[in-house]
Amino acid sequence: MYCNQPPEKPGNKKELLEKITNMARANSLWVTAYGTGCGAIELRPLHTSRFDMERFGIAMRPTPRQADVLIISGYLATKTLKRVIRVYEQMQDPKYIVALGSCTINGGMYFDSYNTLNVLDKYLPVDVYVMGCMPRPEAIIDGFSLLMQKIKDGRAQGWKHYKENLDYYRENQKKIITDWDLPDYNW
Amino acid sequence: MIDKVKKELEIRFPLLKLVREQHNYLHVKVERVSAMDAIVMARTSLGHSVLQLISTVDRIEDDVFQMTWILENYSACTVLLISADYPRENCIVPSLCQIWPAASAFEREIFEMFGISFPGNPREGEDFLLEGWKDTPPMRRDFETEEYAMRVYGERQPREHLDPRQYIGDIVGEWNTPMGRKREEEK
Amino acid sequence: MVKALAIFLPLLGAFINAWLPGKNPKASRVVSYLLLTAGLAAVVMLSIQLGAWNLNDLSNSVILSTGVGAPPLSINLEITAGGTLAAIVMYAATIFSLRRFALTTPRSQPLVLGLLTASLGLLFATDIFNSFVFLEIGSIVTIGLTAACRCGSRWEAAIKAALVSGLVTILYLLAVAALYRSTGMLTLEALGTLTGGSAILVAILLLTVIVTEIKAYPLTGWGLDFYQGTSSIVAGLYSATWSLAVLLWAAKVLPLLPVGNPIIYAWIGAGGLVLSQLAGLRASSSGRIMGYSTSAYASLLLVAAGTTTGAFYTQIVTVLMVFSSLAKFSLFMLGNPEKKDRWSGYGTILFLAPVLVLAGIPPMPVFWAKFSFLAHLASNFPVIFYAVLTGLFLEAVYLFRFWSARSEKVRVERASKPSAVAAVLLMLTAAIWITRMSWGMLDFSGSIIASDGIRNIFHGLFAVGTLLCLPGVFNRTGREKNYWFWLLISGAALTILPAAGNGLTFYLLWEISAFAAVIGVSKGVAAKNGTFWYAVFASLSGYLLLAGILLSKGSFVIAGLPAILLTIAALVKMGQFGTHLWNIRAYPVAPGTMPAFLAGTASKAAVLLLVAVALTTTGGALPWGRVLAWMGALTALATAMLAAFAPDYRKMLAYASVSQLGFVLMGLGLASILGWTAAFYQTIHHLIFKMALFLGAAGVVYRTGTSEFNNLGGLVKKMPWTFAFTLIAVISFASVPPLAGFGGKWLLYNGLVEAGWLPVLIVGMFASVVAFLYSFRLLHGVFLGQLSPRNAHAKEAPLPLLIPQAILAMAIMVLGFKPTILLNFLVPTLEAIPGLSGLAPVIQGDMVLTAMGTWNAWMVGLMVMGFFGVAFVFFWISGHKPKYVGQLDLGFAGEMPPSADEVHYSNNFFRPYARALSFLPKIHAEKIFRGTTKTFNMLGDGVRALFTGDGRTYLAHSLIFLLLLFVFLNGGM
Amino acid sequence: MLANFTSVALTIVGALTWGLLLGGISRSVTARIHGRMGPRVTQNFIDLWKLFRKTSSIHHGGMFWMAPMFRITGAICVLLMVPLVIGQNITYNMSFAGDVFLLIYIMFFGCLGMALGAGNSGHPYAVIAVSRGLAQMSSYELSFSIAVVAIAVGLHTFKIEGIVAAQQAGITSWNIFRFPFASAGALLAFLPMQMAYPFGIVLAPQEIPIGPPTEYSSRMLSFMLSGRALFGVAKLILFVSLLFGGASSWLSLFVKTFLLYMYPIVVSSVFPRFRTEQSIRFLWFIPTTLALVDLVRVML
Repeated sequence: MYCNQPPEKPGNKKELLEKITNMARANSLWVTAYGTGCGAIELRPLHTSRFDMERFGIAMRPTPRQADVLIISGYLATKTLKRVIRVYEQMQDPKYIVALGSCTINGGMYFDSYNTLNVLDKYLPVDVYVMGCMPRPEAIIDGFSLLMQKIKDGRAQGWKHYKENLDYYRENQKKIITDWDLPDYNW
Repeated sequence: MIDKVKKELEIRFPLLKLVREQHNYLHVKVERVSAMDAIVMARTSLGHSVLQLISTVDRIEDDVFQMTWILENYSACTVLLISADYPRENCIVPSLCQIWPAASAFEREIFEMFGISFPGNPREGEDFLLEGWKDTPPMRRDFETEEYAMRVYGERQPREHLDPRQYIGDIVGEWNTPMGRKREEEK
Repeated sequence: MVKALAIFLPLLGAFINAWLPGKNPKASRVVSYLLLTAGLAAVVMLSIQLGAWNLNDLSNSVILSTGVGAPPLSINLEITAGGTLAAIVMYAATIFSLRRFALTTPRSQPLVLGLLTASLGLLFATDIFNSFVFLEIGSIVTIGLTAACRCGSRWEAAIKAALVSGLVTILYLLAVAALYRSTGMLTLEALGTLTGGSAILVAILLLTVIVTEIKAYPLTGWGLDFYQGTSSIVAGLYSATWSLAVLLWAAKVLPLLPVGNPIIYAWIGAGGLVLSQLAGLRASSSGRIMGYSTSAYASLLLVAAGTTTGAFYTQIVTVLMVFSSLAKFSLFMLGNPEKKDRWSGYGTILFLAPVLVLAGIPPMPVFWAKFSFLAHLASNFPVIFYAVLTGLFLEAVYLFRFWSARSEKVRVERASKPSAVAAVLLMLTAAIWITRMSWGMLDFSGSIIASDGIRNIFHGLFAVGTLLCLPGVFNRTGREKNYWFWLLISGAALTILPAAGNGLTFYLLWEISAFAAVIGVSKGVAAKNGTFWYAVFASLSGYLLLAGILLSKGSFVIAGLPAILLTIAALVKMGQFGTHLWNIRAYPVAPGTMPAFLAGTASKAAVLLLVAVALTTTGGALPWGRVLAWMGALTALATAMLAAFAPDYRKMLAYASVSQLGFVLMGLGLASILGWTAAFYQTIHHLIFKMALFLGAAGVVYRTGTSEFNNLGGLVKKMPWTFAFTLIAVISFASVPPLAGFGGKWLLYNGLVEAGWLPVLIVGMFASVVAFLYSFRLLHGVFLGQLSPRNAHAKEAPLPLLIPQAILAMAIMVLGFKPTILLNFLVPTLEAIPGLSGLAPVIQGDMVLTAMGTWNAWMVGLMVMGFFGVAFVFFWISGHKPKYVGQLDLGFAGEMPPSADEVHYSNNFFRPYARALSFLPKIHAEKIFRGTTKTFNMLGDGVRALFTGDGRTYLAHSLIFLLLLFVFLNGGM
Repeated sequence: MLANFTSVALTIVGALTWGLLLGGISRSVTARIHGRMGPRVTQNFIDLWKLFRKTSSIHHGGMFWMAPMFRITGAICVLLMVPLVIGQNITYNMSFAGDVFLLIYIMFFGCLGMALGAGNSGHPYAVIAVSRGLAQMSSYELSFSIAVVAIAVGLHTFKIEGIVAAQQAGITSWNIFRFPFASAGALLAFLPMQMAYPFGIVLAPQEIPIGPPTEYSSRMLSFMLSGRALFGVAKLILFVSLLFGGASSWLSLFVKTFLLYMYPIVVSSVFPRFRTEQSIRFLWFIPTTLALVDLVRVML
């Protein structure tokens, strides 16, 4: 019913073609419509005529299968983490994570909560952090331009890192998700 | 209207303590043994037929859980709060599911958060908010939240205090707003 | 000597039995058997001597005189050839049932033999007083036999019979006295010499007596109660001996009665037939049903007495009465649900044969008599003909309901098993014998369809269709195994059908194929209801066909009413215009490959009939072609919409089948070369894809045990080949190029535009677009989506089902890419038919041209396959390998779907479409049909109200009948 | 022969380019109507290239795997059945092989393939979208086919070349003026064909995440999108040929298709969405009635 094969380790690609493709990837970021915390409210203005995310080629996709970017918008409860892992693993390579707000960096104001994780990077490979509580749309756009730059430079390799160190991430994930019932591999 | 309720309750339960009273609001505290009688009476003969909430306060100083049932009378627009204390050790409170099926959700939440058992609730013990929680129930005051967070979510990054003036000054160059200038002058 | 032995041996046996002490039942039984066998041998010898076996002249007779004086002092008997046949049946029935009597009520043996004696006596009596004596003996013995078993209902039956026989005695004696007073003679011939007032008196009295005794309609009541109340063995013996004797005696007396114009019998009979069979619709117990059937045959006797004379009369009456009595005997032997001794397999058939005899289905012996009789009526007495036909159809309805209700579980008492088998064997032998004698009436020259090409197409279609259904009968388990034989018979009859040269042959083959298919359907699990509906509609179309053929007076069909009747018969067979009710009931329950045969092959018989009607009457144009085209279009649309909402796979296919046949009807209605080309193309295509689909469905049902959409889904992983063939068939019937289905639609639309029938064209196009709805539902509901854990064990369908599907799928591909192979044959064939109007399509190489359109199927096919191949290869070699993930690994908002059933969208599939449709008034064919049924039931209830179950009412009926006759005959004369 | 193959290949490449470009323009136009800047005009090319170059993708089974091929084949076939520029025989491609009936039915090829792929994905939303899409398709095809039949019968030919040739006598001989009601019906049916609002119930992103291609990703999705672009252009050329006098030169082909493409976009930007049954009923009554007026006119 579910996948039972570990992911294949990605290899290196041809130089020039990869560069062109990276330009295309940077200019066509499709975002999974998945709001995890309070920060999701700051994403809405991005669509409006004032900030207009689409001019950077950023669009929302309602299904993870077609998306490139997953935005973790603010604090992440352990219960939500389970769903986020599944959504992330269902996205197709290459894929990127943008984390918003202090909460994803060090727990923020929920640092001592019993159900909110503190450092997101231990569980999922974050490509760009946008700090603030909450970051304003300008800051998010700034974060996106940073991500685009990273992609163009070929440095946004979080998905590769995740695949290569899957055991490490799984261990961390299983440590806090006590009732782990996800399939071990779900792509 | 609420006077009548109060009078009726006082006749029936002489040991009742008045906590607070307003023109449409009455909070009474009854003995543990007569709590259920009072609730049933409020529902059947006093017209407070809607269960709005069941709340719990962990009064660890008195070694009790204070249960409060909030009952409302929609036609008379009055609210009746009935409280009772239950000992913390192996706390057992009768379930109200037979009277209000909706009480099930409240009771499951209280069971999860405080570990209070409600015998008679058909869905007792099902996951409500927390998935696979194994520790002390998190809302009890003897639950060490910070210790738990440290243990599970890892060491928190040391937080350094930044003087906003100094910090923003670094970015902006100077403390350069009208208000700031005024304050500067005052100094 | 032989003569006397034949009659009086039973009497001797009766006396011996009565004298032998009851302590020695075995000895008495042996004696009875010996005597009866001897009597039977004597009767057979007599019959051979009288030449009864060629049925041509049944009035040969010998006289047997006993005693010294003339009757009534002595007994004079005239043994006729027809009578000997009846006597054989009587002897046989007595021998068959003697053992049962010996086992249950040993003391009744003298009575049994006495009943036989009385029956024989009455059968051959020439004297009116002698008849009275036998009548009395018979009545008394019957009452005694019935009352021998001491329980309530039998006593009641006996008392009613006693009451009636009392009244009959009084009336009869009055008649005898009147006859003797005015003529001084007591022979039957003396009746003819009566004149004046006494003639009327005697006629009225005797007619009342006869109608009461033979249990014709208004005076049926006591007979119904008697058959219901008495035990089945008594009723069986009674119907095969006494009842038969009374009927034949009545047949002897009726022409002699001085009633003026004998047509009055026919009116009483015809009216009574319709009314009593209406009432029969409401009957439920087997005894009552037999009672109503008896009443039907009594009414037929009256009709025959009123409309025919001479040797023809004797012949018809003898065959009808003898074999119907035998059939009733075997049904009574079988129809007793007392002991639990289940018969599967041939038990059902054993049960069906008598029902077929009673309903007059060919090639049963009764059919031949009925056919000649109805032909006579149709050419001379049309109104009576319609009434009789209606009555017979109603009889068929309740008989088939009776059979289908019993066909689930036939319980037979062990003691009566051999006798029932023997009776059925006797009937089947008789069937073969009579059919053999009537062989000369059949004609296999194929002159109905003048065009060789068309005939060859249909021969080929039927043969290929039947052959492709046959491999799938292997790999079957349980009772479904047995249907192959009936499939083969039905297919063989169909294969010969195009060669029929006259109406009788056509009708014969049509009915054989239809009823063999009915039996085949009845082999399915839980097929009770479906079989009943199929049988009813098959007999409806059969009777319409019969009516049309008979009204055409010799030729196959003539324009006007007969042509319309035949057209309606074909529509019913196709399930068009509201008659799809039987398709959607019979197909889902039919076993194995049977629905493939029914939908794919058998439905083409209706197309053949339509073509035959068109060719014979006008040389091409069907009567009211435009109406037909509209009917086809509306049926196609309505059933396509219904198919979209069907909850069951095979039911949906049944709707789809009807819908696609609507296009055939549109083409035939056009009466142009283009239209007919389209119709034939669509007919052939319908056979191919519908068989492929139903064979696929057979595989699915075989592997999963269900055909409900809610239990299916996701089978593509388990049955990839079945899916592939189904997919090809579906793409084809959705008429998507480049597969075969498009050609039929294209030709049809061109024909419709050529004729200027644009509204029909629009409705047809809409119907073909609606076909997309159900075609996707069909594929998704069964093969795509999520695989339910229930079907996790399913495997690929067995090879005998797959190979025919593969052949059919190949045929679809070939026909789709190179339709010119077929068109090159079809177009010249149809051009040669003079009655067709319009231009023929021009075929240049692969290109087909009409006045307005072009179509190059080969190029289109190449283009589609080419680009598909290019895209495929490009995707393949570009090195991108998608990873296969499991069926539950869905982008599901981060959750994991709990189970396959919860994410499989199957229930209420086209809900929004249903909502959008909701403004349409719901004119369900179901409702209309149910309304019709209700009306008939109400009428039946009204008619039935006469039969109160109170013996006194029955006496009152007889007296009122007498008074009415008096008024009527007096006024008439 | 070689010229024909070249023409076919160029037609496909050109139509793909033009389709993607039109898509980009439409996104810009929509953005301007919203008061936004909108993406680049070439955004669709970038998206397509990105999807094409994604390194992993998933599939759910054979039909899922083949559906993009079905989709693209159906689109190409429709495209090649329509003559592009009147008078230039080389651009007639395969249109000799069939008439408007063939065209109407071959349009279903891609839809059926996509529906099968969606079914095989096992995603309930995809199947819900297919059920909606089929219900809607069967409704708009009614008015569309009535309009086509009215025009074809009125002009006494089913061939597209014939229909186009009959419109070459100046602007008043265009079918939109000769058969105004049928044209109105066909143009109303054009909106759901292009999945424009208020008929956008198939790819309803709010409730059933983008409908049939929910589970498609990466290169398969890029095939789907190219098929859609090609199919869009094919439908545009078909409508231009049927109603707007065909194209007598390359320039008029581009101008006419561009203008026709703007029509659903403008309508789409200002309307909310119908419910499915509302959409079906609308399509049954308004466009069908309009088209029937001309059909009756033709019959009389």
